[in-house]
Amino acid sequence: MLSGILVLFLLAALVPVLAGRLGRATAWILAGIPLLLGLRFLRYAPVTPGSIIVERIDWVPSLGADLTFLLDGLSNAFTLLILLIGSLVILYSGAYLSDHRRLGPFLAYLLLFLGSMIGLVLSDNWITLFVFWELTGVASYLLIGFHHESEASRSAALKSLLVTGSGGILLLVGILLAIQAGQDLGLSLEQASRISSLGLVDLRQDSRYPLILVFITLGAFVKSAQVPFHFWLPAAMAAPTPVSAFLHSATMVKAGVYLLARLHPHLGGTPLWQILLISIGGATMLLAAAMALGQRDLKRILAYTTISVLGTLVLLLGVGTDKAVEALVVFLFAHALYKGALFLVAGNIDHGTGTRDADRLGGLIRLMPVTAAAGLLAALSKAGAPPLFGFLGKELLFEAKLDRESIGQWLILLAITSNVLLVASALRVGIRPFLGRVHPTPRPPHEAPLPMLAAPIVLAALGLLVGLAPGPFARHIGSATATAILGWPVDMKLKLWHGLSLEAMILMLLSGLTLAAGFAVYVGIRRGVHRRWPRPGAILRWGPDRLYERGYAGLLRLAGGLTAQIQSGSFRRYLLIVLVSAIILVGSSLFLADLEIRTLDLWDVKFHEALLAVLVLAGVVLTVRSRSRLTGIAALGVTGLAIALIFAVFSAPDLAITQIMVEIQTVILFVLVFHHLPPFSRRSTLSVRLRDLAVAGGVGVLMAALVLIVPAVRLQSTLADFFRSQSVAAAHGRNVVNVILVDFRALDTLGEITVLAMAGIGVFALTRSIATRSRSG
Amino acid sequence: MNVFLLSLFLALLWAGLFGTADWAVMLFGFVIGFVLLRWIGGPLKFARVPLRIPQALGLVIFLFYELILSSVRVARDVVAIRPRRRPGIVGIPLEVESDAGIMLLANLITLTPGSLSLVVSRDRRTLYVHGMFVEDPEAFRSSIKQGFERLLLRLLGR
Amino acid sequence: MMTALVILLSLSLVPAFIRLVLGPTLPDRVVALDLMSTVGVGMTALLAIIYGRLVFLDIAIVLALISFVGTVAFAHYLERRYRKERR
Amino acid sequence: MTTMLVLPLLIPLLTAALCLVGWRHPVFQRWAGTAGAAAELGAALVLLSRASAQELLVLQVGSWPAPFGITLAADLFGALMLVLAGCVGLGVAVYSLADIPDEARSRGFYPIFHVLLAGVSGAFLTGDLFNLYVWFEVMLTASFVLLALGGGRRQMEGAIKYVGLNLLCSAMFLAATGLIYGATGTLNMADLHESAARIASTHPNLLIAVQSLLFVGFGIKAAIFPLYFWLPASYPTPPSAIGALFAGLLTKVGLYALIRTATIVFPHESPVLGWIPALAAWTMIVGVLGAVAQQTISRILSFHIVSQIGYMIMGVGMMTSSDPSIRHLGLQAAVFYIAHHIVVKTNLFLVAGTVREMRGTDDLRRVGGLASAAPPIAILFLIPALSLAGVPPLSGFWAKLAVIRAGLLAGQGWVVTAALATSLLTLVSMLKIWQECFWKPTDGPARSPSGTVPAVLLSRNRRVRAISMCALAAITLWISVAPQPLMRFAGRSADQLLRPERYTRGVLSSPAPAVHDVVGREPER
Amino acid sequence: MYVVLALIVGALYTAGLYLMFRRSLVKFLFGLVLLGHAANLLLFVVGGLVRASPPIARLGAEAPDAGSADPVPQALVLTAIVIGFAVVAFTAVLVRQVYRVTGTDDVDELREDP
Amino acid sequence: MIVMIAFVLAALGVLFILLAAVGILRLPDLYTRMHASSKAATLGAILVLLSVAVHFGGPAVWVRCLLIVVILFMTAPIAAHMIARAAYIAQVRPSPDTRIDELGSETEL
Repeated sequence: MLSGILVLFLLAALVPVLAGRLGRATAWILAGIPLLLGLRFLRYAPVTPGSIIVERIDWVPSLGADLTFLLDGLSNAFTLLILLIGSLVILYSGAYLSDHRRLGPFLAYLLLFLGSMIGLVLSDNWITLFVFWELTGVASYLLIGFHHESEASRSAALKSLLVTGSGGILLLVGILLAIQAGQDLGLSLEQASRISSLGLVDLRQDSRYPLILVFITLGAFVKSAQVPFHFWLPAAMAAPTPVSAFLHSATMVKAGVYLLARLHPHLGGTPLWQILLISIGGATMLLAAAMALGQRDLKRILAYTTISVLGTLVLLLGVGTDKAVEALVVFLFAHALYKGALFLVAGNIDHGTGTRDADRLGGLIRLMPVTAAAGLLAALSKAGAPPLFGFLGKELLFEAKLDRESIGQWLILLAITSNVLLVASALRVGIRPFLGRVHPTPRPPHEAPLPMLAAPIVLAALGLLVGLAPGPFARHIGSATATAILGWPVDMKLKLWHGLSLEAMILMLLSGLTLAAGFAVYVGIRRGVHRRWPRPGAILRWGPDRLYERGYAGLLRLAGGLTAQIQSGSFRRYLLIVLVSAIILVGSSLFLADLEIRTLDLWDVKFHEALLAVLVLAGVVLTVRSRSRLTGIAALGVTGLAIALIFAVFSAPDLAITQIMVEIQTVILFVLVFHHLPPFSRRSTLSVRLRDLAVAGGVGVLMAALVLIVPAVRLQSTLADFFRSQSVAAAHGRNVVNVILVDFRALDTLGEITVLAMAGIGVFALTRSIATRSRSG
Repeated sequence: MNVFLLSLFLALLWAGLFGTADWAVMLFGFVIGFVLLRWIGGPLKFARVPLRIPQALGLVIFLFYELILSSVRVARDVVAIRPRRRPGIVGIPLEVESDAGIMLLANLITLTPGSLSLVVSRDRRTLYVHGMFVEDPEAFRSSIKQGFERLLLRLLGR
Repeated sequence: MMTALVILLSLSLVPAFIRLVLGPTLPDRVVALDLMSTVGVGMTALLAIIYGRLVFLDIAIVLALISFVGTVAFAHYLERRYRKERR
Repeated sequence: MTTMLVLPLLIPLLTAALCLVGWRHPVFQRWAGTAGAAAELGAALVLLSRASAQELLVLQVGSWPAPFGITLAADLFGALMLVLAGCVGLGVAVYSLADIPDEARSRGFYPIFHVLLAGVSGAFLTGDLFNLYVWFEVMLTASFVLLALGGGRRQMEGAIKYVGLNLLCSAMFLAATGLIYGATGTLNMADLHESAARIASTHPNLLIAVQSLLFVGFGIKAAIFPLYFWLPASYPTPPSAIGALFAGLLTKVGLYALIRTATIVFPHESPVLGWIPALAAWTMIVGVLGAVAQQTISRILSFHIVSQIGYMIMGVGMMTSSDPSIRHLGLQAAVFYIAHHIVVKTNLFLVAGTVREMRGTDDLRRVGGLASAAPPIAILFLIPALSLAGVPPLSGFWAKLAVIRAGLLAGQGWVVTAALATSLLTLVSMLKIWQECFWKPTDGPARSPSGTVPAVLLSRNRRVRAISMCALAAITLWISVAPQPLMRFAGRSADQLLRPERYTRGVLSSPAPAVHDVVGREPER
Repeated sequence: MYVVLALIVGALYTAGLYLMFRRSLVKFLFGLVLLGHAANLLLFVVGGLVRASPPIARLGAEAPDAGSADPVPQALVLTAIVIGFAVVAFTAVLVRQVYRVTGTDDVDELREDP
Repeated sequence: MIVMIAFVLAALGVLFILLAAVGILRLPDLYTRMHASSKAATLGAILVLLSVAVHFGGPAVWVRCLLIVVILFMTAPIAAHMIARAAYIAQVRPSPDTRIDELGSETEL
């Protein structure tokens, strides 16, 4: 399994190169590869309910990440869908973008996406799952932003990545909490990181369960575009059409549903789970279906209906009964097939006519007959008309909702309403452009090339096929999938005709009613009724989207404002903040420190020493208060000289000498340099100066305090004695300080010389650049 | 001031910096100084002056004497309640012509009682001197000319 | 006894410093600084006697040599500045 | 032989000397400089392998016994840092063949560059607190000069702030060193371990205060929250090769010193470390908000250094936890993070430099269209950029995962929240660069600043640049795909850091004449 | 004297930092110098003060006098002084260059690009 | 005896320096002050150094002391001269009680 994913990634890396060589054949060849992979997976395929195939490779054991792949009914179902639709989409894109300069990269992104998606549904490791989860986000970002010359494309891509990325972060927190909880319950890190080993412990009893569940479901909701996080999906329609077909029919958005389904046996079934999923799923189902009506762009209509279906799936997971899960499985497949087909049909229409405006299209059946056939089939499946796959789905849906007794009536009402709306949308997308009068279009309508016809037709035809003969599907795929989701064996049976029981009659009636009502709504829309309706969608469509835009703009403003405040460019402000924090940090610990004055002899001061101290102080004050540069330099010189004399008085002749030499050189240097600088002028106000003085004084006080505390602490040093005894004997030098510098701590001196040399080079370089500058200008 | 004298001075400096008066060290310093000066001395263009030791000694002794005298006078004036000072600036026509000579003279004058050389005029003919006790400019002028310049001329021979 | 001399000597730093503060002209300050370094030479020399250690003479040497350089730098700068201003 | 511990110091210093000798021969300097950097990396790699085998290499310089002379010691962490410095050094050296203008090169770019490397290596190797200060200064001075080399107005404005705040940093460091010597009478870090413990029992407050002082000093250097201002002010200004060098190395030296002292010198229970998680959170947030607000690539990247430092010290901050496994994980995460970040950030600066070279500016409002114009550059940008943002499975993801896991385990909910928000915002600003600079179409034709340079030369230049960028990207990819070796190494380093006894015993008992160098070789655990 | 010098150290820090706060680059430079003095003196003072007994062996002696000053702080300060001088020297030239390039010595006029 | 001589020399030296310091404070203008500093102070320093030489005795000390003396001897007047010249050029005017100023009219220097 790993090898399959790696092959896809490798191909993704190679495609941009290959595309140039292979030309038009690229897409054909590439489309074959997922198909081959699919065949390979099909070998495992009749996964008998409950059987699981695992492959395991170490990756980052320190963090609990390993490449554990698990193939059970659920992942098998997804894998097959992904590979099938992926293969068709690649084929389709080869033609759709045949003239495009960046076809190679496009296919590469597509393969990257395909690989990540496969990885996502196969991973049994939390971390690895998350890795693939985010990779799908990145790949979709690149795909959505493919037409990056347009501003809309770019911002749509950004929006989708940011929104799903935030969701990913929530998911990550949930995952880490789950791993942590697993470890606390006695699992090893490796075990705790396995999703399947959630079966070993019952997280539902853990106190962190609500937290984990909320984070994980939120992550899934965002990915699966549940209200109120749905807004990124319609925006993502900026992507090239095949991308939409792929991402929004079978893959990207279904990842959230996949994750919830995967966790259902381990985390599901609790009241919290039900409340969360049913409420959010139900709301999404209804609202998105309603919003779809307000759209004119074919792709946007499809996008909203996709959201609605995703809501339905989440809702079904929330209900969580056998029937509901069966309905989920069927609906999942049916939707993938018809939605994929419809997107591709929309692409064909766009390609053939130059517009996707539902209200400006009509009568295309004569001009684009094959497309029309696919479109009609898919739309009918979507509308839930017998004998198509979608019909089976709808039947089961109604049935499942009846199961849930307490809120069954409400749910069914909800389901019917949204289905009515979906039917209307289906008619608008799949029927409207083909029937009726021919409208003028930007381009004279013409049929698409073969690959672009093959893909939707295959998908639509599959829908018909399964609808007519659902048995094999139920046996080979459906049951295993449902089993994996439920955690206990289910034997799924699908029939087109349920016989004449009361329940079956009711279902039939409901289906018929839905279709009829849907048609009525469609007619109403054609007449423009909806324009007079209050638009519930308006609030929701704008709500979170606005929030995002506002939030994004607000973030930029906040960042700008804050940064302008903090990183103001004023060196003095920086200094102030640094010093104040130093005072706080150091002072807070010193506050309670034991200052033992009694260890200090206050009166051990000789007159000349005191005088030198006063001289230092006087020099300092004069330096601070000097009005002219040269006075300042002179005062600085006095300070340095006095310090040198202090060194001399306290037994450090070498220091005194060095200090004097350095001091004088500093003076000379300053004198030379300041020749080129303007004189002082008083610039700060009194209050500023007082503030600065207070802060500087704070540091001064702290330093003095630290110095005063040290003698009380001093430990016996062995260093001094060692140096004193060794310097003559071992190093042959009478001046211990010198011996330390050149022998014991020669490395310091090496560094010191290096610093001097650096400064020398720096001075040289700067003065030279001054010279060249003044020469040139 | 010639190479030899300078080398001697450098040797002193050398010994001082070495912190010993070890004769070997001194000699080594002298040799190094001498060689170096010979080597780089060309460009420095030392006045080729014959060494006149007695005159030089005389100058040094005179200088010490003058230094003490002037110091005492200045010191006395500092603490005096009624100072006797009569500051003034006087121009002195120069007879020495070489750079070294002028420099030496100017420096020496600075060390003499109550006089401090300020500037040399552009034509290098006049040295302006600040005096602390200038009762009479002419007397002041001649005292300098008779004192230092004469000694200097004797030492340097113009 | 010598210590008394050191104290006396260090006292002379006071007027020098006052002159440094008062100025009024830069050369005044330089002269004051120069005097202070001379005082420093004297002090270190006395310290050598008091401590009985010759190393302090080295300080005196350095101080004597170096302060001269500093003074010359000041003078040089001053002269250049005014010559430039005149131009 | 442990004598080779001096190699990472000697090689750059000798190279610098060589380059100085060849001052007037740019071609010679170029070759010598690059070869020196390669040798440095080679030496570091050898050291790493030896350190990895022997746990700890110790050299008593001048063969004076341990607390008296200066000790050079390479433990796992130090050796790893050396190798990273070598990587950055070589990468930048190669890149600068194309990037540094001849003018600056003739003003001593190569000698200073190598001295900087020497300073950094010295800081990583030394086992002596004051010697650490000296190497800090070497590094700082070299960086001052590099920053100011041939600078225009912006560079000068940045340089003053850089110099001012960094000198404050060294003044604090120096003061703290003095206070420590005054209190303990020793400077050797291994020796200090014990002395500090004794002081901690009698005068804990003084120790804490001194550690705070040191923390502030290193914090300035490492660009931690209220102390980081010099960084965004100065890093964007020099040529990008220099910026890359700084971005990769300098802050990490501060961080290294912080970790080194916090683990070896001071006891783990110190309350100073208790501030770190909160500071880490602020560092991340403020840094990333700063980045979001910027409009030029180099400024965005500079602010991101700050925010990323937050993650690293967040790992360090876990050392306050009472649970040893959390302490270990935190430090492991920090080490891993540092390694990942050095490579990635250096590479990003190099890419920014290439953009600047191609378009004449790196102002996002004025560049664009690079995705079509230069797809390889786009890929070279995307790898480190997404890694920086922590997009899985790139190296940054593993780093962040480790840090966040440690934070969650330690129950630092707020810090984790900040870290997660920061990673999202990092993504925002990386994508901002991507969208504006690479995706956005340009209005006019691409403008090359060096219009007079023949196209052939320009393309050769790009190839030279590409070499180092590709190499660094390859390292990133390698860490991404196979993070476990580095992660395990980081774990071993953390283990070593958290048990300073082994280090101190190794340093103090290492015989003065470096006869044999196997120290602390013990069975793992 | 220890107490006095400790206070002097505090004063030097205060003055140095205060000067670094000023708007003139020249004062900033003065501040750096004073800051260097402060750190050096701190190092020296904290290492312990001993009068009249430098750590230098008398001629012919095997070791310096017993109780002579601790040589280590002196060595450290010596290194620090030289390093400090190098840095200050460079900064001085840098300040001059800044003034040449920007035409101002007012720190507040040194901005960053937005 | 030696100690006595040394002390007397040192005391004299200190006295001269002290007087120079007072002079530098009391005297009315730069030029007169310079008389004090360049002469009295130098002499004072020389005396102190001689005292050191006498106190310690021995050639090493004498050499060093003489060295310093020579340095002072050479540098003091040069320094004084340079400052004086600079001051004059910088138009530091002598105090009003300077009676004679033969240079005063000359501006071209």
